[in-house]
Amino acid sequence: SKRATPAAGGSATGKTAAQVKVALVPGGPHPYFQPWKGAGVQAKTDFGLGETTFNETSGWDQTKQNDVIKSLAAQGYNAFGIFGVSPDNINSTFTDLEKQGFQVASLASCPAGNKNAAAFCLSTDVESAAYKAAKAAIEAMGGKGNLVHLTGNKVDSNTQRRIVGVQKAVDEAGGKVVLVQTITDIDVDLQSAQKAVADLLAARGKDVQGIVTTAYNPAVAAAAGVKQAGLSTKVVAIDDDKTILAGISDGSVSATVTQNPVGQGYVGSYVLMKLSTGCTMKQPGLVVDSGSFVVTKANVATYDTQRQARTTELKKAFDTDYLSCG
Amino acid sequence: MRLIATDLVKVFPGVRALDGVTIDLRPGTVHALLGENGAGKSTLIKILTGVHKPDGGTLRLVPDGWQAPGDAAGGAGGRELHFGGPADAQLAGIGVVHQERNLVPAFSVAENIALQRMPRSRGLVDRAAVRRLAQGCLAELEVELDLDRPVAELSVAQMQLVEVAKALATDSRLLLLDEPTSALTSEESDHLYAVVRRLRDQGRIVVLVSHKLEEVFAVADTVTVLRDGRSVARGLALGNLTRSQVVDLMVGRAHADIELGARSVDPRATPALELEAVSTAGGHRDVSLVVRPGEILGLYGLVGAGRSELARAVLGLDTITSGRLLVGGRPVTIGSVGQALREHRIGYVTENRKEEGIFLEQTVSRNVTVTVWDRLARWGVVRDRSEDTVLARYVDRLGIRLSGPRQLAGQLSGGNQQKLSLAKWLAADCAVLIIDEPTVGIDVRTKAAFHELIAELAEGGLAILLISSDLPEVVTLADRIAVMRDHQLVGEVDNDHHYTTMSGRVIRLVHGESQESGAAEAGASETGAPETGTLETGAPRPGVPAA
Amino acid sequence: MPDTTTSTASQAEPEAPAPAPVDQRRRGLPWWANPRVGLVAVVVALVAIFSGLRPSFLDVDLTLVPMQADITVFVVVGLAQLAVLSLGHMNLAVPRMAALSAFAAGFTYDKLHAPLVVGLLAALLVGTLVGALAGGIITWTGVNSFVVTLALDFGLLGLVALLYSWFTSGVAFSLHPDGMDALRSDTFNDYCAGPICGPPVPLVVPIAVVALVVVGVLFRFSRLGREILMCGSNARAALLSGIPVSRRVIQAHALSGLLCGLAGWLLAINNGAFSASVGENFLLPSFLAPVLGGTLLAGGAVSVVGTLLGAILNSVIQKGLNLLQFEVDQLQIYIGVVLLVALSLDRVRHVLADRRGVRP
Amino acid sequence: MTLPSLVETAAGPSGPRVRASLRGTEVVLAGLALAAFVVLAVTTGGNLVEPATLRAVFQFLAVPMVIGLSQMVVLAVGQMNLSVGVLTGLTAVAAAALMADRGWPAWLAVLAALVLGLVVGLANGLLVVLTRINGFIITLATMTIISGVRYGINGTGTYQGYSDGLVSLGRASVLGIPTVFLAAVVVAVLVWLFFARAVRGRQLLASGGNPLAARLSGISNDTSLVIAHALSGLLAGVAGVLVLALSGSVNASIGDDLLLPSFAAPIIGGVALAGGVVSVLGTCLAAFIVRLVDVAQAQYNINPRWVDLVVGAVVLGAVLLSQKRIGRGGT
Ligand SMILES: Nc1ncnc2c1ncn2[C@@H]1O[C@H](COP(=O)(O)OP(=O)(O)OP(=O)(O)O)[C@@H](O)[C@H]1O
Ligand SMILES: Nc1ncnc2c1ncn2[C@@H]1O[C@H](COP(=O)(O)OP(=O)(O)OP(=O)(O)O)[C@@H](O)[C@H]1O
Ligand SMILES: [Mg+2]
Ligand SMILES: [Mg+2]
Repeated sequence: SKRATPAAGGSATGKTAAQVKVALVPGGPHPYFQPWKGAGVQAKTDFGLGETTFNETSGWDQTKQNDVIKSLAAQGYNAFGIFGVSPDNINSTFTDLEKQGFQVASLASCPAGNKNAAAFCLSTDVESAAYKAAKAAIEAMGGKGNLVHLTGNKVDSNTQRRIVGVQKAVDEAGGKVVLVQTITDIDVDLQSAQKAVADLLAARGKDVQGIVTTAYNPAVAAAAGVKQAGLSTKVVAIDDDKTILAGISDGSVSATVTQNPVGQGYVGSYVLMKLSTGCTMKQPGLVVDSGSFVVTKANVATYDTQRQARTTELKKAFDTDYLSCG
Repeated sequence: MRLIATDLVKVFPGVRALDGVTIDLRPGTVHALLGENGAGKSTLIKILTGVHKPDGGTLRLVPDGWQAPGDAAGGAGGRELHFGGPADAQLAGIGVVHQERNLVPAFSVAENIALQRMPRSRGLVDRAAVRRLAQGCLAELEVELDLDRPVAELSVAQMQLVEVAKALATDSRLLLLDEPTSALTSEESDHLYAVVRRLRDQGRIVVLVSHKLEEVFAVADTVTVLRDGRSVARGLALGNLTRSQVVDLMVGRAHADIELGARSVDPRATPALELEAVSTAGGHRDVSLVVRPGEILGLYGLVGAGRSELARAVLGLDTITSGRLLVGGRPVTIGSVGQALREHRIGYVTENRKEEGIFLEQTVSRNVTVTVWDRLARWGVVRDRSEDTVLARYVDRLGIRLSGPRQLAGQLSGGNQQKLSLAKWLAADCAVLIIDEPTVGIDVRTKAAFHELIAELAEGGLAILLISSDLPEVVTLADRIAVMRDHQLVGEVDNDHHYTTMSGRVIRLVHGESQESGAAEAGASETGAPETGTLETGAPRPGVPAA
Repeated sequence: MPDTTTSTASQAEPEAPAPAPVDQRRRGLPWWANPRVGLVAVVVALVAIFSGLRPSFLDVDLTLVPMQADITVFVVVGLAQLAVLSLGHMNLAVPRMAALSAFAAGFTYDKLHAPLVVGLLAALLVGTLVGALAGGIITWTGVNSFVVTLALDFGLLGLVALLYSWFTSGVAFSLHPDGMDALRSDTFNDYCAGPICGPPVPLVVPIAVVALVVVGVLFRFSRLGREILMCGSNARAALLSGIPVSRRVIQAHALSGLLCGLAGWLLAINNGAFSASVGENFLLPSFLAPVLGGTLLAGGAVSVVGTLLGAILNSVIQKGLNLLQFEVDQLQIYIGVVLLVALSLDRVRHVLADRRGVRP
Repeated sequence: MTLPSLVETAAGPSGPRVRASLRGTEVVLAGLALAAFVVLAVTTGGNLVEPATLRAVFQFLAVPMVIGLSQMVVLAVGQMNLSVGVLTGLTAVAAAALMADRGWPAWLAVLAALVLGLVVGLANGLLVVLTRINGFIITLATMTIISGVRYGINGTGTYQGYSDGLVSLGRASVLGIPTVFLAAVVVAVLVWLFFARAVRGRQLLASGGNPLAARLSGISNDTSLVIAHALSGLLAGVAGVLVLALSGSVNASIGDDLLLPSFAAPIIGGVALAGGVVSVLGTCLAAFIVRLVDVAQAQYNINPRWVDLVVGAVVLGAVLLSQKRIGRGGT
């Protein structure tokens, strides 16, 4: 006969805020996640959480990430905001954690497929972010010409979604824009990205009017590469690391699509607290878009206000629409 | 300079390799160091050259003309030596040829010779000086070799000559030679010994380890004999000793030379192994041989004549391009050693023990039973106990000295390793055994035992093809002697077991019928391997003195 | 304890010679000269230190059970590398052999709706075939195994991505066969006969135990394993002793492939999906476990028990440092340092043993 | 010769014709490189020989070449260095940090990067010698440590604009040849000189080829090991400086993708894993061929899914071809 699994995390609900210890676990070290640190600290003071921590030691290895999460749980953390290294596997991790009585949020990326086993997923819609980026690139190109897409690990379903998003934007251009090449697997290190960009520009620099990048290292490399080659190719980058923002300011980057990591960390922690203290999701597994924003030279100084507004809005939406606290 | 070692002790796990050895080496002598396999000769040499640190005893160097004025250091006077490594020994003026070959395979001949004292200018190798040095040493040995050739491409004999040249290059006052002639022909050995005598006459000390007592008696002045790690005779004048006295010292008991009578072989018996006009990709042309059950066919020739390669062709390791191979009267094609062993019961004891014969890092028992695992296995599983039974049989029969079945083969002395390499084929229970240079580096008693064993195997009905460059050995053992030269058979003689007559006939065959026929030499080198011809420069002498 | 450990260790597999020319398998050495004892000591010491610093290190559900599941995978990964280290070869394609095998399993589940065990067999079969292919290329061409498996890894990387793009909508199979989730998350403790429940051991653990025993027996007792070791020890001598060296090389690589298949399947079960990223991070652990356990890169000697201990050591270090919650940079540094110290302790032990015995 | 080619021998290329086989590999690789280059040039309609393309080809050849040599130096003594990639990254990030955060002048930071590489390499070597643990394992551990330090310097951040002078020098060309490539060639020549002519270099090879013989000839194998690792570290430092000068932006990811290429170049180039044999020319040619594969990918717009398959096939093909040629030429 099969014994019921004991709830190691204690009762899932009914804690006080001070008993809630939130761990924010990114997939590995990456500039994108750095705002989570501050967001966690802010959430702790704002909502009176017992503890928040930020642990990026997963090193882009799903096995290690599972290990890290379990270690954090053993340390007494009972609510988790997780960016799954492998979107295909992460639902199993979520299920396991929930079985053991922990609150889980999928942050910054949702599991692959249509099912989300976490309580909710608060992330950029990667496909739509890529779509927006491609749109921005096409606009910068003047609505026609050849476009190249540079991105990361091809055996990651998020990469697949980005490819779909870019393709969609290109399709919508009605044949005036051609996606000449999609280069994957150049996010491992900056040198590979630089090499790929140099080769690309050497091979068809003059025929490429736009480059849309949906991964960090390729974005940095493309901005620098185009600038160095003195080409008029338009580069659209991803995120708002200061290197990229510098590129926007000096014109080497036409636009960047920023996401809302602060909002994910902050609101994510908040909702995890709410769930731990007795609220439930009206619709478990709900996917919420944390917003993506096209930043150009015009709004580079002000986009953050827009983003903060979005964060406030998100929190309110959870309070009023998504959570039921009885 | 005079080197005195007192009460040296060296312990290896499970063995006291040296257990109180004293040796006194005086200038201007050739000092023979004798002993059976595993007696500790190589260990002593390694201590004298800083390779091993002794666990006890002292090494003392007495400079020339030293007047020992009762110095504080100790009785015999002089300076006590503590070698931190081989380099220290070199600095002290000690040069050595180790028993194992120690060359850098990818380096050229010249560079290997000069390795110990690389001539340099401003941190760079002075290549002209390297060549000069190497050339000088080779010239002293009267050997011609391509200085720029990587030693990996040389034959075993050539490598050994490079080793000797390398030891000469250090210009040392004390030269230690650990079986320097094991892969050399008698002519090459003679050249070497001429050099040794010259060095002695210059006032240097030469220590010679050899199992070839004829050579020892011909060249050495004094002798130290080791037995079981102890020096049982120290610096005796060799002139006062007979061969059998020396052997008695080594063996530790009275010893009789073994007389091996001729075997009676039925000439009508179906040949166990027959080669019919075999030509190979390796260059053999029309080689025909017959070995019958119970018969030993000696295959003599100079090193490099192509005998080992012929064996390889029989085993399917080299391609036979034409001709037929018959086993037990039936034509066969052999594709691998495994097939030769399991389907045709042919075994091959390689001449190249270290590289091809044994597994240095494996246990002794695995080394012996590797050929019979298929028979020992039950359900694919081999049990240690059944292995040990097999091993025990051959340990006794061959007198292999080991500390236990789990000892690593690499820890055995050279001679015992050679026995392992034979034991594996005895265990395999073959009908035909090709034995290649079986007694290189083997002491007299073991050699005699080996000979007895080989004869016994033949008497038991085994067909044996004995490849050997040791003429006395061939004459002792073989029923017939085939002679090979430049990958061709140049003749076959029935053995009458009289060394004087047989050696004359065989050596004439080797050198193309008549001694002075330079034309025959030249003609042969057109067809065969010209490189190997360079080894035979100098006046050909029928080498081996009668015992 | 030490005595039983040493004796089982030395019975279970041929021991590895020391890196120095002198071997430690000499007689008359103290029991602690056995490398496995050193490893056990290091593991015990680390466990003591970590559980002293963080009592949660001994938490059954959150630490010990997941650790066992990890060790299960990495022991098999280590064995996969060990299978070719026995020859003195390397298999750099371990990650992608695992990925391809996992694809095969996922394919049978998703497309053929096969039961769990059929997918396992498919994974093993595919792994074996790819491994044999690697071995075949190595023997037929005589090219170094490092190069062949490196190139093969590249090739398979592309192939796996292509296969997933052909047969799935993304890069993973979404369907889970029956029993997969139970196998992943259950322990024997979840199954009770009346009041008695099993130990808190994950259901996957016995699979690794079987692999360990089979590989151990193979290399210790079987003719096949011994002949492979002989080939690793001296290929020329092996050939001249009638061992079919080419066949043994192919068999060792096939075994490596088979174990890669098993490891890939186990990881997919553990992580919950058959995806293209299975095995991505296998390469370093595959070397770490056997080498920490005393298997030489030179071939001719392997240590199966050592591989288990190496995998455990590796896992303990990871887990302990995770619990100590270092930043990512410190974590890396400490892992490296602890590895170095663990290895050097082994060396200290050698030196002491040599003092007791003799100098090399 | 069935025997040596049939199986890998642990002893390495101790069989006959070492010299011939090395030369053979070099010749085959040179032929292959030339052929690949010509085919690429023709099929891209001359695009490959445009100055801009050539510049990109050779600029990004510099680092793989030097990193291949860095690995080759330790292979020469029969060791491996798994830390070459991360060490390259560390030296680049550290030098960038010194310039950007501490305001050091470029020349001093470059010097510091080289010294850092040398010191880390030296530490690797000393650890190998003192612990007697296989270099593969030691450098596996130090690789982990170095990657931690590399990340610790600036976290996930990217350095840019640390030195305009250095970067413009790195991107400049002399007579149409990129300076970074020239630097790599100079390094290659020095390494060649070291192994061909310097006493130390010969001693390293002797230690790698037959440690026992080397020891008996009075060569300290320990010294050889330490020197080889130190030199490998120094070359990784050189690679780090090249990255720094060429790219203009560096972060903690630099070097992550260099480990396998560092092995691929020397091994395809004919260097024996067992030690004792090096081929500077072969290593550089192999790096060039691998580089051409990258270029071909960009030029032909190969479906990324097929690229790895193609790379695998090309690497194997290159090695096979050189082996086959030797097989035929030898017998
Ligand atoms: N490195 C070692 N480790 C362990 N035992 C050793 C080692 N070297 C030698 N021995 C042992 O020491 C003893 C003496 O060996 P040594 O090689 O000195 O004999 P030898 O007189 O040279 O014999 P041979 O004539 O066969 O060469 C042997 O029993 C041998 O097994
Ligand atoms: N440096 C070399 N390069 C090419 N071939 C060589 C070289 N040295 C020897 N050979 C060939 O390889 C063969 C093997 O040489 P080895 O010294 O083993 O003598 P063998 O003829 O095979 O055997 P044996 O000495 O027992 O007759 C020689 O016959 C010669 O033809
Ligand atoms: Mg000896
Ligand atoms: Mg021979």
